[in-house]
Amino acid sequence: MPEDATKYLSHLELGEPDQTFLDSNELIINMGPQHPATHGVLRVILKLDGEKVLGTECVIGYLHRGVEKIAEHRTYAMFNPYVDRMDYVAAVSNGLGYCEAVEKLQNIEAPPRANYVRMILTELNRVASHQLWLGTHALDIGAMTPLFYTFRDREEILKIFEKYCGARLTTHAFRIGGCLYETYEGFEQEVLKFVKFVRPKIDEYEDLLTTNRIWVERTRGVGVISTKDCIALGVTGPVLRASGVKWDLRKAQPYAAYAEMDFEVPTGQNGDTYDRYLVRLAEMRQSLRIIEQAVEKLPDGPILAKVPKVLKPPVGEIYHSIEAPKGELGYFIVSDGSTQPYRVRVRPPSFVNLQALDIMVRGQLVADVIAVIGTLDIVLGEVDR
Amino acid sequence: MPDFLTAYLQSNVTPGEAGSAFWALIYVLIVFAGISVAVMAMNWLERKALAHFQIRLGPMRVGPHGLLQPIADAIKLLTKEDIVPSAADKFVFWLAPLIILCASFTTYIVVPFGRAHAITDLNIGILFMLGVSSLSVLGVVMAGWASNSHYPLLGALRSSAQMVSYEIAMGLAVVSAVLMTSLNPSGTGTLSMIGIVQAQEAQQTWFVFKFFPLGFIALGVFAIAMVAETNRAPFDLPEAESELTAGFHTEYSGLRWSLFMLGEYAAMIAVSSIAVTLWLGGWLRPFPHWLAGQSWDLVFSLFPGLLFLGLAAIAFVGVGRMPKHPYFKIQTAGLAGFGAVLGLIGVVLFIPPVRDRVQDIFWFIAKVAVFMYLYIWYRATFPRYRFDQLMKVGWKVLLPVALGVLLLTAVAGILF
Amino acid sequence: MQPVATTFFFYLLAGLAVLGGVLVITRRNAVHSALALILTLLSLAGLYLMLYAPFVAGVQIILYAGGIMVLFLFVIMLVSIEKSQKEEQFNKLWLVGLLAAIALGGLFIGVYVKGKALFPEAKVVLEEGNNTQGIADYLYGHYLFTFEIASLLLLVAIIGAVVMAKKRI
Amino acid sequence: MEALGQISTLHYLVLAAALFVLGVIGVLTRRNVVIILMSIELILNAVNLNLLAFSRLYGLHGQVFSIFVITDAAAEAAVGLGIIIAFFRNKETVNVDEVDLMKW
Amino acid sequence: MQEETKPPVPPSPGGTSPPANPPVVSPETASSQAPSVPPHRAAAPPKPAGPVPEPWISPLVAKLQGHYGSGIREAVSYLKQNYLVVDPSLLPQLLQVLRDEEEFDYCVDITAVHYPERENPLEMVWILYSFARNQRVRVKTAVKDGASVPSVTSLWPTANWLEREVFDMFGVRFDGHPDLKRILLPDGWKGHPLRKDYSILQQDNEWVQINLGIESGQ
Repeated sequence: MPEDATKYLSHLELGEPDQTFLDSNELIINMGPQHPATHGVLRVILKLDGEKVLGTECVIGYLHRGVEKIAEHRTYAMFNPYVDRMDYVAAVSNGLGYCEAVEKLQNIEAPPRANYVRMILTELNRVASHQLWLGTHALDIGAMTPLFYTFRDREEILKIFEKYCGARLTTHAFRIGGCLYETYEGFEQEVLKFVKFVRPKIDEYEDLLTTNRIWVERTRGVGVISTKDCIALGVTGPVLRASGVKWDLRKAQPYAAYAEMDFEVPTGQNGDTYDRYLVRLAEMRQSLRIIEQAVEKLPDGPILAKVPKVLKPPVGEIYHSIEAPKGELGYFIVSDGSTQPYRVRVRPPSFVNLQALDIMVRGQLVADVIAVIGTLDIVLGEVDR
Repeated sequence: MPDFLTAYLQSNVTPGEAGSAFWALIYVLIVFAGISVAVMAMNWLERKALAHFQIRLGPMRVGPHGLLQPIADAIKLLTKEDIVPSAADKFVFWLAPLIILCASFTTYIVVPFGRAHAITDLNIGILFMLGVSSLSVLGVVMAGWASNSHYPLLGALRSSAQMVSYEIAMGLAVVSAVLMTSLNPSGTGTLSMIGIVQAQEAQQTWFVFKFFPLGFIALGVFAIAMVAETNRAPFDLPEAESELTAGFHTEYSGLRWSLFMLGEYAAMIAVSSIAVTLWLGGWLRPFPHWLAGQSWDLVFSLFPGLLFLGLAAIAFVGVGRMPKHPYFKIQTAGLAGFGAVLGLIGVVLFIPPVRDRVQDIFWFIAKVAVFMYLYIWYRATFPRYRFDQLMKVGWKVLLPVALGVLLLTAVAGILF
Repeated sequence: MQPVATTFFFYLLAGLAVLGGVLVITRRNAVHSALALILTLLSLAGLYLMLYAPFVAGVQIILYAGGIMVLFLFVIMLVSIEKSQKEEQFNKLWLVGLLAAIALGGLFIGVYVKGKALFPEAKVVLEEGNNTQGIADYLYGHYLFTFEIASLLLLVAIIGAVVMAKKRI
Repeated sequence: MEALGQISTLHYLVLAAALFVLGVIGVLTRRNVVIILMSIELILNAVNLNLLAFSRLYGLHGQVFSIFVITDAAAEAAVGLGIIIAFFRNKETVNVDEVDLMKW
Repeated sequence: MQEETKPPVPPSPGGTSPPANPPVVSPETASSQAPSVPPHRAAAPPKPAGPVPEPWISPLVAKLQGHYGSGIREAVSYLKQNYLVVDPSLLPQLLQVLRDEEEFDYCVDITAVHYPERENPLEMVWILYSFARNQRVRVKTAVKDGASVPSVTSLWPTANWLEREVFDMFGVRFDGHPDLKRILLPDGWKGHPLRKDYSILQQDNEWVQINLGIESGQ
């Protein structure tokens, strides 16, 4: 590996920029942080040969809020809402990972009903996250219409969230030890109704894009990343699965009640943008399957375990990770036995996946950079924390 | 004066041919005003249609169903601060939108809205149209260069490369249609726009159906190339907002920007007019030979009036469905007034002399409107091509296809 | 169609053409020069129309104004003009060049005026309506060989331009 | 306007001569290669104007020839601009006075 | 590191901290709490006996211990999660062995924890995962302040940004890193915010004043 390790190095030797565009071997173009296609405040420095990308360097940190530092000054419960602000389009997943990590550390077990409710909400959120991804990704590639379709359907999910916990985006739906709120009247029916509603809608997105020649041309063979590169770069989530690795933490190391669910892990073969698109669409369908099963099996019982008023986990450390919509979202929590975590480290999937941008766009064209940033499905709130 | 009018009404040639400078001037004014209004209407329609494609409502606030939105936009754009970047080349920056505007409006000199409804009939009409519309490339390049900024410059380079490459396929497709005009006993074709339509009349078929599928393929090539030529989706890379912000007019704002928009939409209508003239029989009504005869003529000549009455009916249905709250009183009255005006126009269009005079224009505009709708439809459906793919489509697909069609048309013309 | 106000339009277009020509050779900024050249070309196209040559006028607009000049503008944008603007614009022999050129112009005009008698009295009737067909007849009949040579020339030019503009020669 | 009289062939020829001379001045005195090329275009256009003016007297041959001239101008512009790009790439200038090497 | 005999487990609040203390601790006290070295007996007493760290016994550990001897300080399993505490001198080789021979081919995360009171205050943590075994392992080592750690970018390219973040937040230098510079904070920033001696309210005022033109960011 060391001999080809250099191919992963993304720092650019920035030469004197050529003003004339003529011998454009070293044309340096700055994209972002204020750019409509960088999904927030990502800044990418592109080194171009004409329109061909020779290398990129990401400049991140514009949204850095020091979440990990804040965690050291909040109690375990007080820190819970902060994690919602990292990946704000999949806030429920963030909360799930954090709550489960602290529960493990504290040696509490969430009651089964809580696990099922958690699962339902998390999968709903996965669908919402993928829908938002699809809309913005298609918009980046120039298809305007899917954005409105996906946002229409995502709205229904947000309505369920709002009804459940009062918030739409940064939900803070879960508490350490379970969920704070019992489900509202008609929750199950509403969720099932949503599943029935959204299934044909996913076909609708497919109608617009999957066989659309321009979409296929824009995405097939673009931003290819091999399985080997994926693993070397620690890329997880749909990106890894589209490269052919059938690895999903929900299957590999089941948490919540995923072990009792029957679902498949969709994979792709080529590791290109088109496969990632198909994988995410298939994941949305699988999520709907999980939701249906979970609603069906939703057990009765308490929804919140007996949790001490003051959480003081024993001295020790834990690494717990879940399959967030973007990939492996891990929490490494060190407890010193006090009420506040000694150290909370978040292993953000977007941050790690973003590293793969360079290798995915080398040799491709500028327009592909935008497609690849879109297909990586990054959320800058999580990249910068 | 009445003599003047009646003389005009009885003439059956364009004012340019008649050598009547006065009527030519009137026509110029009418056409330019009409195009400006059409651009505004197109703007409104595009926003509404696109919105409905995308399950939105579109403009709803200014006037009933946003009918006055283009006017509000125009006022906004006119009163906006006119920003010129300090490092820009002021003169060129000022000139570029004017060139694009002039290039797209000048083409209308030869567009035949009817046998007598064109400003003039140049015998190099189609050549003139292609030539003048290709001048807008200059405006694009100048705008990009004068802004003295990277994104506009890259956008301008892309855009001009695109326009120049698609012009070739477009020209070849046009030539194959022009070739069809020579299929008459005398063996000479014509480049005149009116002559082309008359050739279709004489050959009793629209060129789109001539030597099927050759004419159809040629129209297809032209229809694709014209979308690229006008920088519209899915070929709108110069304006790919996710890549180059707004392309060559990134630095423009206010009035100048609106001139670009005006020019773009006018060019869209102009190239659609070329397509309609060359392949879809221009001002000829549908089925001129299949459904021939006095009575069918009468039926088809009723269409314009019926259309306007239909629109008026829709407006009145809208009035009926308006909320009854006093807040909407003005809106309701406005919509009713609009409906009344539409109905009045419809009634006027039933008067026989007007009816006969106007139906050419009506059919022409109806056909152009189909292409306009296609533009909107493309925009709602397609993602954007990448630059190399766009060049590939232009050079490796459209150009060989156009050449092949041209060859086959020539062969077919000799054989049949 | 009889041209109207020929005199007025001739002087207008001729003035614009000469103005454009003067600007071409005096502007410091090459883009402005190119724009001035476009002005000249368009006014010449107008003059061609007045000379009953509508087809040539159309070709002038499409090829010259829409094609060649776009190529020029492209190249001017590619080569950095900031540097060349600061340099001295005229070479050291500008006075000699100017004198030589003016002498040449005087010669021309002298020849034209003297040789006016050689111009035929009667003008050929050029029918505007048949202009394109007439040109086509000559082009594909009388001048067919020349036409083929021209296409060969264009092919050579394409190859030459590609070879020249390639990165490594 | 009347004083200037009817426009005759001579008028066109004088105009063509003027444009020709302007072009020659440009070629002889400017240092920027691009502008020299443009001056050549100016000369070619003067020739075209001459051809068309005479074609009014002698028939369509002049017009046909002017088309050939335009073809030639296109070829010349393509090759010339190609040379300019190659030149600029190597010398970083468009100044014709600096083309003083037989080889680079 | 040589005379350190006690396992470098996470610190406990020490015997002084009564368990029923009010939970809200001001930031200052939290960061200045003395994490003394007593081992893990301090797990909250009133709780039912929670899981305790147990020795991690597995062929892997046996093999590594056989190979590196006392370089493997400890192999612990806590909450069903395994970690190795190793001597910093073993580092690149051990990780390479784990990757190449034991199939821990996915480097999940690299991070650090700062214990200012310890002799070797910066504890580095590598979290590895094996797709083949479906198993995670943490490799930990403690280094001195200002010491540098071998970079693993040549083993796992993903370490590039992760190490830059650790450098940014803790000031740990990585030998052999191709482009070690700040990643989340701006380049000219002074201080490493996730160290315990960096107050939560602290910021690089000078940088803020120069670059943002405001008096203070708070």
